[in-house]
Amino acid sequence: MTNNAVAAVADRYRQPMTLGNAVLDIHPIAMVAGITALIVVGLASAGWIVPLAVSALFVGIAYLAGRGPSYLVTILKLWIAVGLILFALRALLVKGETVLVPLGPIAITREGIENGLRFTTAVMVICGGVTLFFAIVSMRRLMLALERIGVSPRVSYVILASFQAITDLGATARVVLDAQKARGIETEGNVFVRARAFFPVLAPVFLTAMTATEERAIALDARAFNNPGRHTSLLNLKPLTAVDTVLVVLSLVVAAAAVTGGILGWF
Amino acid sequence: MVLAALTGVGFTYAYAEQPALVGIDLQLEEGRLHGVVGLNSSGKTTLCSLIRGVIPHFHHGDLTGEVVILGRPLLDWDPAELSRTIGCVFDNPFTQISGIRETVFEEIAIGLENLGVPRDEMIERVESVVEQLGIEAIVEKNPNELSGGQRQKVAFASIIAMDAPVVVIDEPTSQLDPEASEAVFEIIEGLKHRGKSIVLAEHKIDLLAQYADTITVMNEGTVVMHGPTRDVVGSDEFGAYGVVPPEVTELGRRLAAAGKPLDRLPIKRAEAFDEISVRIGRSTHAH
Amino acid sequence: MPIELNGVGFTYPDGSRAIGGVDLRVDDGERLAIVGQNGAGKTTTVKLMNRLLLPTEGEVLVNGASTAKRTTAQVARDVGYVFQNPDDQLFAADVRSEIEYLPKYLKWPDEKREERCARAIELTGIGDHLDTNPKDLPSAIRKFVAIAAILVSECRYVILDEPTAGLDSRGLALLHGMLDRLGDEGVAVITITHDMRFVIDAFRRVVAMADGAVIADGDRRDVFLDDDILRRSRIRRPDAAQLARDLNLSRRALTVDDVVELVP
Amino acid sequence: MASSRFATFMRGYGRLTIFMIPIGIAINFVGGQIALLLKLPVYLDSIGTILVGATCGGLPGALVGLISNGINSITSPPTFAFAILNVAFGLLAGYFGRIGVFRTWWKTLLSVLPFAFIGGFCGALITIWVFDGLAVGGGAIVVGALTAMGMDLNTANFAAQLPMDVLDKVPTVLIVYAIIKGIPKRLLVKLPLGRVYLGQPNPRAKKPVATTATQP
Repeated sequence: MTNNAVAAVADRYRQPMTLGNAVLDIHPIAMVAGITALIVVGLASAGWIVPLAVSALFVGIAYLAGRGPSYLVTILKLWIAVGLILFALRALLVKGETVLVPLGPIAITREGIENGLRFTTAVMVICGGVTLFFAIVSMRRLMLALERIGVSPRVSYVILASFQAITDLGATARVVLDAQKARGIETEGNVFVRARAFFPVLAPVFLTAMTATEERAIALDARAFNNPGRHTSLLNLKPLTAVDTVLVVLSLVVAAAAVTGGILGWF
Repeated sequence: MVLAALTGVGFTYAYAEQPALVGIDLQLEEGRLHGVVGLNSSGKTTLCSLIRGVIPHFHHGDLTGEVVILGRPLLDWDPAELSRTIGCVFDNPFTQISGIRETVFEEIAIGLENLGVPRDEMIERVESVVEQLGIEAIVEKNPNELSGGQRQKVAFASIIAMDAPVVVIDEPTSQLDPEASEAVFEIIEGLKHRGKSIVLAEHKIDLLAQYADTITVMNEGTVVMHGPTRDVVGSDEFGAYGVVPPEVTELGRRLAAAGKPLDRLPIKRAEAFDEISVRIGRSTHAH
Repeated sequence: MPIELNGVGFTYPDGSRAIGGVDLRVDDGERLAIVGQNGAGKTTTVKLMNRLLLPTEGEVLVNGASTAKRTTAQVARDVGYVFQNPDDQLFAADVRSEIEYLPKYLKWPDEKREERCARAIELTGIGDHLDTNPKDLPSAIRKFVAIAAILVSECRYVILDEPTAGLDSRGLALLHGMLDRLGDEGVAVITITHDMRFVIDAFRRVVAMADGAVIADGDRRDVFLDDDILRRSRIRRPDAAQLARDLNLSRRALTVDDVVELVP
Repeated sequence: MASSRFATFMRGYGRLTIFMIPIGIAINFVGGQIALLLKLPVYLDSIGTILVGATCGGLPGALVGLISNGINSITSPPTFAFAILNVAFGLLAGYFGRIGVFRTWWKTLLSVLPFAFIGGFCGALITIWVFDGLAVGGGAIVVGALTAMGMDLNTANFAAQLPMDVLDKVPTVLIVYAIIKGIPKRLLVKLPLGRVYLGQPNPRAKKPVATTATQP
């Protein structure tokens, strides 16, 4: 790469951060407000149609943000792994008057199905919202926004470093697994043979990671991590724009209306 | 000014049975490249930690004697200020990457962010360091996916960007191949030319002989030799403390032992070349 | 019985090719250094020798049997592999337990266990540290602990990955002594290293690799003689040998002693 | 404000604790991954919480638990309802660490009972309160089967959870015990509860005078 290319990279950091998509560029805090308001709408309803509609809306937002397909896959997996079981258990086990399908000692009842639909869609609207948030807001942007409103850079260090540590330790685990095989420790075979390999694999990974914290602490200290003064940031996160502000206000109104409506039994 | 002045310094790590440093008297000048050599656990790393203030502010233990860094007693320094004044780079390329940034450019900027440097100045400084170290090709890479050698260079860049007047470096090449090691030494020499003071603990004596101004030899926690590189490496005593002399120096010694001494004992490759070609020239003249 | 690589190639699942067409044979008690730049395929080659990897082309035979038919732990009984970073292998709370781990794991009788442990401890010179936590030892000694934990097995081949990294002269002397003892016992040693001084001091046979292929395999003098091989594998001659060349003293000089002979 | 309060809080725990928290979180995840890699039928997803609690104290341990559950809930939001359990594991491990439980193997083994009680009993309570006794996860099928056999839903939750938690916590605490034994002295010295495992207090472990004088 030439120096011009480096200059181009540097220029990018001078500009406010943009991901080239109106939805993705919404300020993370406005995003929290918006998604929370939608979840509240879903939960305030006594039926199952509204939460289901909100869930569908989440999918729509994901498509607008250009993350549709991967979000859809994630959320469908959640529906199958969580939603279906929640629904099936309730449909089967909640006792009711109107028996639809008798199955020996238990029975599928209309009440069970209604209870199941309501509960499942409510849980899934929360799942859908949380998953959507993390699908379209990167941890890095979120922490940056939080630092802006006074959260300590140390807090964001802990959160961001955790993600990296999970990746790093996972990689070390595979190397150590090889190292212990190479030493003659059997890692294939019946469950007892494999269980004996567990500690020799896990201990070097954990001990190395723990002893490395000492060096990490010194290395980051050398980079003024413990400097008590104000920290600045290379990444230029746009402050809340007018659109963001409108979104926050709108969210509050919608949420308040939904709660009132829910209490009054509108929907 | 004097970079570091140690008088009768001893240090024992908490819970250690034996002292790591004993009765050290040492004075290191500013603006030079000081090499520190010695066997494993001879006290090199402890000495570096002391000059950097990691001892006693981070590693606890029993510190005796007097340590003065840049004219001020070590214990009078505020740890945060000391970390701004003395940068440090050490041997493990993996623990020196923060793990919280997504590109090398952002990684190098962390120290400047913590110092509260304004964004425009930060970007300029990172850009200039990238150019100095010749790491243009990796600025957009994820620092967590680099090779050991690349990580080591990024660790250097991060410290250089902070522009500390002193840099303490502990075995920066122990995990690097010869080409990468040579590159790291060239970076260090560049630092010296820009007026930085450098303390460098290292095993690769061939490289130290090429680049260092002074050499300190440590043995069992104490300084056994200290002086200009030529005097120390060329001394007969040098090999006695377990340090392998540069191959060309060994060649010079063996030639002397074989009754064919060179005029001057070489410690660098170029010197050996010159000395021996003079010898060959003379012997061809004689014939 | 030898280790044989016959027309071996290895391609990672992501499609990147690490090595191809490698033929290599290591006999009992032989000593062999594999050299080359990072990424040349050295590590892949030795990992194939003890089945940390299975070849995607060709076959690897250890004692005449294909590694594909056994588990890595079984192959490791014949071919031990000391990783570059000792921390990848060490986990016990003291050095003694670390060395005794394998004999106890394999349920050897006491007598055999004691004998093998005593030998491994003596070979690596770690007798003074048996009750210490390996993590409290300096890295050079940790390295010997990791070597001892492998040597305690009855392997006839030992692979050492960068054994001299971070070693001082005392450690080097210990390493050389250990190599000689292993040679006397007929244990073959294969090393991958960047340290050419070590290669020349301790190995006769040198294999140079570049871009996933073996580009030279033979006596160290022949390998270090050939500028083309050195250029392709990005190896540098040790200073003395390079001097002898630059001064037109000799093209075959390799060690300091060679050069002392040549200087008038 | 929040920034300085967190900094003061962390300083009380020494400079290493903040770096141990991400490692604890990663250990929670990787412990499970290694079990998976070796195809072992255990979860082992609270080793890091208990390890950090036992070596750094209850609050850091609780933070490890909380953040681990937070990260888990990114992909599986319902798990966040159980975060309080992991927080409790961390706090309890901190208390046990302080009183020296992890110094001997038999005391460590006894600690399984309170840990499994929290995991099993309180876990079941959360399932009952938040999910009306019908949550998801490995236990759900067992609960369903037990109820189908005529057992009361709440009883079924307790009956399914408790033994599963005992099975998971026995290896967890033993691993924590063994890892602590393997931690080198020079690291233990710097951990808030390290002295518990080092035995006698060391006269040389005192802080340098100047550091305390210059700290704001």
